[in-house]
Amino acid sequence: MSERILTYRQAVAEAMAEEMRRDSAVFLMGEDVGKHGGAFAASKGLFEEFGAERVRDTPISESVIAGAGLGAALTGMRPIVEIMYMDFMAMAMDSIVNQAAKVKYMYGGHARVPLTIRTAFGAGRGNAAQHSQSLETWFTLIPGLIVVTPSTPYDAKGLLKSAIRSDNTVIVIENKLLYGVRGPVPEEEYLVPIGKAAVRREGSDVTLLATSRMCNFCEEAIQTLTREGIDVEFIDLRTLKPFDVETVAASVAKTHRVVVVNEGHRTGGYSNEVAAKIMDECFDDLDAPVIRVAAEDVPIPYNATLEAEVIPAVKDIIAGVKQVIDE
Amino acid sequence: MAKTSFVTMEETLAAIEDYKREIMQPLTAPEGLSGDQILKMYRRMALIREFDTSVKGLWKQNYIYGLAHSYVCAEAIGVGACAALRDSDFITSTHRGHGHTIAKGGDVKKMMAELMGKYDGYCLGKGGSMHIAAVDEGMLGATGIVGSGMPIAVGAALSSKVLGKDNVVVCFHGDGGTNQGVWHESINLAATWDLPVIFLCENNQWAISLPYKKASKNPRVSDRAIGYGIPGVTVDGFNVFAVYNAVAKAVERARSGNGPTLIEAKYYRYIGHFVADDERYRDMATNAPWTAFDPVERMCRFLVENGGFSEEQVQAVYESAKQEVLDAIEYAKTAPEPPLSSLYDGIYSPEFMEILKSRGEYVL
Amino acid sequence: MTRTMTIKQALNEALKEEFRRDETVIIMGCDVGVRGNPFGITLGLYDEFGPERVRDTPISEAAIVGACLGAAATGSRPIGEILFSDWITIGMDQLVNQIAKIRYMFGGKINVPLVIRAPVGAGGGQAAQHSQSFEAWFSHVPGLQVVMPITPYDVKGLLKTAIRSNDPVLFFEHKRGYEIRGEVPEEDYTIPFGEAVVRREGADVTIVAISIMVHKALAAAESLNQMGIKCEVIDPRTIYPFDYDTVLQSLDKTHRLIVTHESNRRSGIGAEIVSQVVERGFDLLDDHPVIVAGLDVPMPYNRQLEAMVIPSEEKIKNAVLKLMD
Amino acid sequence: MTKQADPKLLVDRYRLMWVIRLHEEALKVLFTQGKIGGTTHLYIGQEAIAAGVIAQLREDDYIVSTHRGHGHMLAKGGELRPMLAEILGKFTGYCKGKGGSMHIASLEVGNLGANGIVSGGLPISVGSGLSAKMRGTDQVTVVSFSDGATNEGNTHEAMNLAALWKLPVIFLFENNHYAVSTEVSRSMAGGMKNRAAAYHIPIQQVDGNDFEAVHFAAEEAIDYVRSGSGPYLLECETYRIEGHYYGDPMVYRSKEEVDAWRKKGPICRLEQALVERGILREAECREIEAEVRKEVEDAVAYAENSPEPPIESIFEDVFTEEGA
Repeated sequence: MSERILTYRQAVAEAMAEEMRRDSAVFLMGEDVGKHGGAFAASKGLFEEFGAERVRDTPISESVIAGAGLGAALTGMRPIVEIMYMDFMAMAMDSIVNQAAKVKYMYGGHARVPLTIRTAFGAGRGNAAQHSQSLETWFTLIPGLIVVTPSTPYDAKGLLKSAIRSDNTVIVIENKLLYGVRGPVPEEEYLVPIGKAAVRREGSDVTLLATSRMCNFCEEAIQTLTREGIDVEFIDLRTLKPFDVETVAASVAKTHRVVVVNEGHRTGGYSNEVAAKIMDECFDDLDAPVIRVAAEDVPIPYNATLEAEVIPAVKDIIAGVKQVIDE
Repeated sequence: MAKTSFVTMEETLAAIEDYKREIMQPLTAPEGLSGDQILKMYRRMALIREFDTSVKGLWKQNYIYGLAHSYVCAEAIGVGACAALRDSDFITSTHRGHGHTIAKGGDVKKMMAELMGKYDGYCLGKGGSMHIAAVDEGMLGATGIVGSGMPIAVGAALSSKVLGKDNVVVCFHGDGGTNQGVWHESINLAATWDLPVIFLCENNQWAISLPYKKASKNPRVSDRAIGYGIPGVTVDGFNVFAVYNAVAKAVERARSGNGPTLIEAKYYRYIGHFVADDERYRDMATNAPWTAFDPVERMCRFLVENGGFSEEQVQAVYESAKQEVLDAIEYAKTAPEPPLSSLYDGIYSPEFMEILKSRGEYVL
Repeated sequence: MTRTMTIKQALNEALKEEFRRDETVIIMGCDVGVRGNPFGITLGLYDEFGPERVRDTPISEAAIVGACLGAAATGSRPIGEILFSDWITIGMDQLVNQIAKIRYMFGGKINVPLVIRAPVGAGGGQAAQHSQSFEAWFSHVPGLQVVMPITPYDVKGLLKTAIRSNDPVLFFEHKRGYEIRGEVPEEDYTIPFGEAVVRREGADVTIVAISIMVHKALAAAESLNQMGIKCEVIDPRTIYPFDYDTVLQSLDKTHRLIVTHESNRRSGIGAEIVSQVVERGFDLLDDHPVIVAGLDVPMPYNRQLEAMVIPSEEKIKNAVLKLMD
Repeated sequence: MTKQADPKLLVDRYRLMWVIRLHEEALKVLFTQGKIGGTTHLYIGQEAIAAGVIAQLREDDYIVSTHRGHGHMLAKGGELRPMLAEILGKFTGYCKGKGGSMHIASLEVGNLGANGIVSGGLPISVGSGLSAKMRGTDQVTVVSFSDGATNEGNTHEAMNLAALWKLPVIFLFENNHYAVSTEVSRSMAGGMKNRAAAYHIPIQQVDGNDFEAVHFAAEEAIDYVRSGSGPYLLECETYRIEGHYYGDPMVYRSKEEVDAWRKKGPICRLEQALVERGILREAECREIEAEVRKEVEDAVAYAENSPEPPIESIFEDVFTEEGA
């Protein structure tokens, strides 16, 4: 299998281009996705190849962008809509939560919503409180939505392709700071299945679970921990909903200790759901409480030092692992 | 009578004078509609009237659950609009959607079964009155969130354009919806993109307890159209042919790629907002003068006086509609409840549900 | 002196008293004026305080929520009403991106004394778009306070605290709870946020119940009592801030935890409570904590299906029996 | 002969326009040096609007600003030092380093805040207008928005409500032609004049690069609104000379287009009028420019030398003391 090195944003663009070539029902719309190539250049080249009809610039109307995605999906299209920042999804919550997530069930299954909603999240760029949030837990609460958070170019491509082909509403959460990250991506066609976590490193002392950019932080933490003789099993969750309980439970049965790392705020955040699920499924295997490493419960501050303090850092992950080992 | 009413009897009478002078049009059969077609329109109006009249009683007897909003006195709008559409065209609806479904050719049995929460209903008992969808008939669904159907209609029209089909979409919405952000966002987008959608505002002058003059400084919804560079027109919402003509014109424009139209069908909700509305927010006596414009009765009079039909013929049509509703009620009453095993059906696609189930999710 | 009244009446009384006490208190929302709100919560306000302070709005949730913010930032104490909490989604940007953050972003220089009231909950055949409870969402948004009381005494005292608070409060009232009756003193009183109440004492199992589930938990506890199982029922009353100390004290005695709420389980508030309790008191627990919550489906319209989705007294009972096994 | 403004006022506002311009120019340098976090949106080319409308407000009037809000703040009486300190994320900044470029606010000067959400400010202005009305003051709120925001639901909802309730709000539509990359004709159907008419809000459309035109239009708008007649729409046509944010590659428009507008810039136009009318000599103009440049340099130095926020401040201001 031949591989190239692509950036995360190139992988995203390639996934969309391939699916648009494959299926004429696939199209992209969002703010500045056309000639501009997307706010994070993740749709670069699509406008040139597919033209203005299939790569549609919208006015700034989040609510109608998501809602129109639903309408198009209900009537034979396979839209990809982009909400520029995850924070802006607040403007489209009704369309996503009250409409897109529910129509299928409300209509007794007589509808198909092959809708992909792409958005960019995360702190670390000094974008302050209204452009840095990690709101994934909102969407994992809502029955009817699937939520994926790829952390590598390989997964960004493979999961997005699966999302586009899915007949469900899939929220694809990309990380702003990962767009420039490089990694191997095969030339050949492939898909990454939704709902399957990836065991990135096998180990016996502790299970480390993480999402999106936090995976990169974990890799760093593991280097230090390994030097100190702690053998970490590291799992990239990749899909937040549905949660891959099988992979996680198998790991917990081996290590008996869990640390979960997520960039969302600690209170009410996705890390709680993971912890609760593990306690529910694997309580007897646990030798210690599940430790959550998450963002502090404050709006993301603008100042770089404060911002770094709010979101989980490598040192926090190391401390979390040591804490669970000491318990 | 309400202690404080936003609308006095004097104002009501003045509003009726305004309506008569500026909006009301006599019923005149449009060219190109055959007698059969006109009779079919009347039958659908009768079906809606009988269906929604029966709902209140069934709700009181506990056969119908949750909220239900009646389309009584709006029959001319749904029927007039849908008569100008092809079967392959789409409509989106509101919380007041029974009439839209029937007007678009929906099956009253499946509708009544849905209202009774039965497995044979349009939504297998999961949607109910506020969420009826008849996708096969081109009815993309009622919705419980005011204004939220607007962007869905825009998306459906976009689909039609992108797929190179010539379907048009009629987006029914109420006057309440016109002040939602999505209303504005949706019309702007449709106009910018010249989408084949007709925004049909059923202005019944009341958003639950709020009269439209208290919801918007300019009482004329159609005035807003020009702000989006599209045609806007206000028509007599008690007049099935006036609605038909306006929609037919808008459909022609939409189908030929010239973009959306905003139509305001002005009528008056002289019934309660929903089945259990005590209407304590208004002086109920002010409802009475408006009943003189009852659209079903007006149509009936037209058929006998100008339509070339005998009173007996017209009566027979009405009776057959009534019987169809009675049959639907009996059918729905005896229809089966959804099996408990259906609880999780339809959240995700079946193949995905299999995966979820294999992980221990959604197992009863 | 105490009287007996319904939750609906207690809310109405709290509003009237705060309106009389402080002229800057205003209310706006769909149908709050002449109509007195569909549930009758604001009955009489329009007549007593007039159209300036009791404002009917068009259906514009984003504008209602946002206008509350602007008014609060400039010296008023607005109460915004959203007819069904499901519609908060339309004002979500205003609530989450503006209201919750504005004080912090602007370096603590703006007071945001506002209350958004909204009925939550299922149980009336209102199906998927009128039955939701989003307390978990808002517990996740730093800057907001979330209150969910379920007795007349508590709704009155907590609503008054909410109105007097200088921070934004989401005040969630359960639609099925409006007719619940209870004692309310004549005298003026307020209830601080973040203080749970032990509704029933017991040594075997701790049940933390949210909103309407308090009453179901109490009924379950009563029936279990006859089987010799003693449940301790805790009503946290406020979701954020949450009183973990009371729960941990109870676990010190019972060593078993059940959390019950009506909204669906996945990523629900129960997950938050359970993980916090385990982190704080892992060693207190003899068995894994159990969440009895709504099933993970959009609320179905059908009565039987709906009843299955909503957690019942029976489900709580079964969960207790299973834990005791 | 067209109406002319008082020479003293013209000089004062000419100076203010330089303050705004050079503040933004300084940001370009700081941004290039990597000292500014996130993105920063420059007001260059739109100075006549802030100077013509906002500078005319009373101290107790309100403004509700946007992500492109530095000019609004400076025109409302904001000071260079805390502005720049905030943009550099310092503790001495207007928001103690927690807000940054997109969230600058100060109640003391009557700025209810810049906003990172397009149209996010419009509903807020309805609330502050309502508040002023209810408290019986004659304070005016000016809410700025650009062509991008015209299509948000918030804008529609806010205008409808302000008109309905006759609120003292001036909707200041700074039509700078671009919503990030999308030219206004591709995002806005119809036009503001007809929309305003539908809401029953009076509107005046002026050349936003002509300071005097803006100034006199604003005078009318403020009088109208302050007298309790309800909201007013002021549309100022201008052009966003810089990219959406500093560093934007601007592939969506041509250099010729930008250059043509640059020649119609508001500062050079006012300068020309000042010189033609003999109010200032060319050399005096340069003196003013140099003076302002020095002020800005001083403020930059102040900001750079200001302390970072202490770590302990991280939990401060989430709630009031009694709140948490």
